[in-house]
Amino acid sequence: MIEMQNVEKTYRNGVKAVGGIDVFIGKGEFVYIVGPSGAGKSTFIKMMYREEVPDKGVIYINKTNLAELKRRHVPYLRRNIGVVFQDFKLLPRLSVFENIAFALEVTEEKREVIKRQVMEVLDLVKLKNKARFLPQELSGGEQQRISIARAMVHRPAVLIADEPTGNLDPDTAWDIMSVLEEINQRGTTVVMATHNRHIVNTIQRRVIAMENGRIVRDDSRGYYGYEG
Amino acid sequence: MIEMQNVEKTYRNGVKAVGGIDVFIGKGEFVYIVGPSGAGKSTFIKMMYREEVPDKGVIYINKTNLAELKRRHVPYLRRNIGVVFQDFKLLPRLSVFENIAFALEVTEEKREVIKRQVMEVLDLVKLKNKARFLPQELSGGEQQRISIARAMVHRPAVLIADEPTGNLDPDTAWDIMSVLEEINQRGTTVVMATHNRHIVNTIQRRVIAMENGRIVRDDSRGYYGYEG
Amino acid sequence: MKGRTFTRHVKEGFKNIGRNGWMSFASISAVTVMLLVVGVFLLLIANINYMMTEVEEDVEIRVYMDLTADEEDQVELGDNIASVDHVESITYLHRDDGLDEFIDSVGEENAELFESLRDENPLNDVYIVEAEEPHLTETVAADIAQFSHIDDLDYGESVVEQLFAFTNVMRIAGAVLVLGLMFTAMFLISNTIKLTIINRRDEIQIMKLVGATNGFIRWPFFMEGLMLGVIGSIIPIAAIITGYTYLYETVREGTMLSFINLMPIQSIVYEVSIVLFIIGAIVGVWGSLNSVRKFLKV
Amino acid sequence: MKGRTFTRHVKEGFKNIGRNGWMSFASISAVTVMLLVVGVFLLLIANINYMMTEVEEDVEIRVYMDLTADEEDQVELGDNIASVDHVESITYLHRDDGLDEFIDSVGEENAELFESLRDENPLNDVYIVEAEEPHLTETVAADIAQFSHIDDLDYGESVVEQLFAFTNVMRIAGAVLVLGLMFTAMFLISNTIKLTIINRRDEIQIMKLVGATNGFIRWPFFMEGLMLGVIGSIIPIAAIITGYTYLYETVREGTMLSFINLMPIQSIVYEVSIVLFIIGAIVGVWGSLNSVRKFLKV
Ligand SMILES: Nc1ncnc2c1ncn2[C@@H]1O[C@H](COP(=O)(O)OP(=O)(O)OP(=O)(O)O)[C@@H](O)[C@H]1O
Ligand SMILES: Nc1ncnc2c1ncn2[C@@H]1O[C@H](COP(=O)(O)OP(=O)(O)OP(=O)(O)O)[C@@H](O)[C@H]1O
Ligand SMILES: [Mg+2]
Ligand SMILES: [Mg+2]
Repeated sequence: MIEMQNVEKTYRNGVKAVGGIDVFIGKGEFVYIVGPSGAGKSTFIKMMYREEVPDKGVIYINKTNLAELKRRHVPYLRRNIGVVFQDFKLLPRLSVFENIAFALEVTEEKREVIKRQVMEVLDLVKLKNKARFLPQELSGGEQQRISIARAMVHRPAVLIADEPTGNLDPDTAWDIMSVLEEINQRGTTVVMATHNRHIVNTIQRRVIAMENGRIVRDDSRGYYGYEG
Repeated sequence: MIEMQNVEKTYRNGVKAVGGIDVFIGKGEFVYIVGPSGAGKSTFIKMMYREEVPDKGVIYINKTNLAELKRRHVPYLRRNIGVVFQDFKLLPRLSVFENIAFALEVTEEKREVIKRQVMEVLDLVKLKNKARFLPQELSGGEQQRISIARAMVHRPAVLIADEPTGNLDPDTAWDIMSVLEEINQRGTTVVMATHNRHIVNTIQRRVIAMENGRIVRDDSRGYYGYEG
Repeated sequence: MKGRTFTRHVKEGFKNIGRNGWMSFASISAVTVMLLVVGVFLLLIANINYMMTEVEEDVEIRVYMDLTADEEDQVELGDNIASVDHVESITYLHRDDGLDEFIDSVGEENAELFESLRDENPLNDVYIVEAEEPHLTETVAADIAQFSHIDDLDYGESVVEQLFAFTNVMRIAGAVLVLGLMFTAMFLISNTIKLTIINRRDEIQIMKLVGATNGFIRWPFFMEGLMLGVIGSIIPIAAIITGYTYLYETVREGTMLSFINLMPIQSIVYEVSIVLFIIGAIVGVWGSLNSVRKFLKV
Repeated sequence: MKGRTFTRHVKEGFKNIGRNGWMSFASISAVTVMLLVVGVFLLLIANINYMMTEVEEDVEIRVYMDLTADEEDQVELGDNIASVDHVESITYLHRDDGLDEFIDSVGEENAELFESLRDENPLNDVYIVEAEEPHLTETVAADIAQFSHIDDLDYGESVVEQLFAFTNVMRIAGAVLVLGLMFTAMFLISNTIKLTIINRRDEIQIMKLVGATNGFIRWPFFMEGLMLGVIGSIIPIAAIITGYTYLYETVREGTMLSFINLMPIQSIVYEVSIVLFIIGAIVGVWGSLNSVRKFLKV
């Protein structure tokens, strides 16, 4: 499903965010990425949907070599991947409904289908009653839930989430986790960067621990912690 | 220090974010604000430094009635309050150093003083080596630490932090907490909205629990949780 | 592209104009103001050109016949002249009519003075020849000069040359001015539209991250640009039509300004309107696509 | 405000211009382009005005004396005319010189014809009178008409009137045009600057949240606007100075364009430059403050 071989990424200012990563994530897996702030988790994730391009190494998503992917095919790659961004990235001018519908419109889906699927995910994140609000009229946690809803609405084969529970209270966080678990059970691969020790230790899944741009641990039924 | 009497806030779209709050926070206190997403924590906090103005009730900061505060005196109120914003609010065009120095420049402080104090807080949040970077060249956690550094740099009488550990790994979060504790010990009042159950339960301080815009619990040595 | 997608793009374009409020207003007003300026100048230049042409058309060749030439000779000469290439018209002017014309032209003051000349008219009979095109006057005159029975031939060499020099300068200056103004307008407008779009780079970035193709991103902006440009051209077009119509009527009825001879309305106003409409549309589309492209890389 | 704070504002203003890259370029180029247009038009209008004045100055009164008036009468009349208010100059033109002038004016073709008139010159002796100001011509003429020994008096009534009507129309049209262009320029420029600042509303918002006073926020923008305007006026000023100097020299040396009489360089170019500089500065400052104000509320 997702394979990286000796991947390196140095930003233009000289910071080596990721330095030599080899990893394989199979179809239907549920993977936590943990590690201290600045370890390279977000960079690792961004390379999967090609927001960042590695300097070195190869990445395969669904057997597609991203290095060989033509630029005009990138959108189709991204439609197969749902991404929850660390900073939400909601469009300020669009309502909550439109923000989510947007991810479906790009695939030229039918109006009724869009409407049905959007309301479905809004229900899932418990924000059906705020469908007509603008993002800036929402609390931080609510914005995060919208971001999660958008990532899931087109039922992607892979769901990548960067810190999806960072702004959520424990109860809402658990709700979101149960949603992620459920869509994982339906066959979606889930990759999730997180700092939430409690969640990682309770819902025990594969844990990839990063430090200084390298993978320092990879446990198939791990716990939070990266110092050993 | 901070006093609210029967404060209410309804946003223009009709959402009643805060509905009738009475609270007194004394000088030198350390207060957690907890509650589910959308409970009104950020709104409560925003009214303290007058980003939002209540529809009803009175707020006193340092014996100043905010309702009677002339518009041109608002900047001076804000200089007495350090704020860590939930969405960081860093200036994208300025370097990390400049972003922090900024909060001192507005007070027309001397160049050398500014430089010394900025380097001091950068050291505190362990980002001295990234002083020349731009915010977008930092990881989410690093941006959060810059935001904290800026809030502390002018040594305010009150430090208000909205979810300051949301994007931080547990270790960094503990580092930040020890910084907050220290400046609290030096006499600064600290008000902090958080979802981090672990921190609240470990560093036991006063906990104000909100739900649906109201204070549902106020324990002087509380624990996380708001359903009781 | 599916039909509903196209409809979506059109709708989105319109919605964006509404959503961007002040930004849209800035773009539209930039288009409006500049098209107004361009329109006024197009009209001005076109009218100057028109008047110049009228003046040029007055250029004529005067063929003074020998005093000795009899009627037969004169007719023969007339036929000869008529056979020359590019001759538009020939008019015969008898010496007596010539004298009338001359006495008229010297003004009342001196008229009496020359009345005495009537008895012994010293003038020649004249053929007045016009060339098809003003600039052919010189060659036609050269051809005619070869015929016999001609005493003298006059086509105001220096006047014609000066006139041509002057009208050419005016035309080139006018064209340069209008072109310059048009580019200025396009530049400023597309600048404004660019700024409004730079304001939305996050939007484009996010669109790309959720898997929108470049075409899908571009279309609503394309529509929006088109609309901004077209809306911006409405006021200038209306102003040009009503303003010029009013001016034209005023000038035609006014006695004092009778020496001004404006182009008739139909021939110019609609052409200028179409030009403005097209400039508006092009500038809008070009300005928005141009700036969208900037953010489509990555 | 403390000295170092002022220094900071100036520095910040400059830094922002650099940081905003494309935005600054857009503002500066808007200023440049529009000031160029305004400058060219100011020069054009000033020159038209100038030439008009020269033409007006040529207006003269011709006093035709009685054929019967002897030398004494003529001298007396001359003295009388000289005593009239607002008379600038008197020139005596003998009938023979008058005939020479006339024969010259009818052109070579017809010249021979009138040579015969020399023997019995039918013309009058003439005083050519100029009024101090062209528009006083009419009253001066009326005063002179009362003296005796005058056969006739001519000051081209209709020509003078038409000329005044025309120059007045030109002047008003020119002023309206330049004013219109200037406002257009100001509007577009401040639009552009506004857009660049709207782009930075977050910045202003954050400044306020960390406790910056409105004045503190405004100053760097003020400086930035001033710089944008001033930088934007450099190219137009340089272009106006070199361009007009070149044009002036060309026209003066050129033989063909000798009928064009441009205003001398010193008197106009520097005035226009100063006007452009001031417009640039005002527009820059105004445009930026105007938009900053929008975000200072709350
Ligand atoms: N600018 C705004 N305009 C309109 N409604 C708003 C605005 N900001 C917040 N709200 C609404 O007010 C309510 C309280 O929001 P607030 O941001 O105070 O919640 P919070 O407790 O901080 O939540 P979180 O933990 O998710 O940050 C929410 O329902 C939200 O949708
Ligand atoms: N766009 C960028 N340009 C330059 N450097 C960057 C950029 N983004 C990240 N970095 C740097 O790369 C390193 C890794 O960043 P990354 O965002 O991957 O960390 P992270 O593990 O996601 O941290 P966090 O938990 O704080 O989000 C950091 O040192 C950061 O400063
Ligand atoms: Mg990250
Ligand atoms: Mg909040």
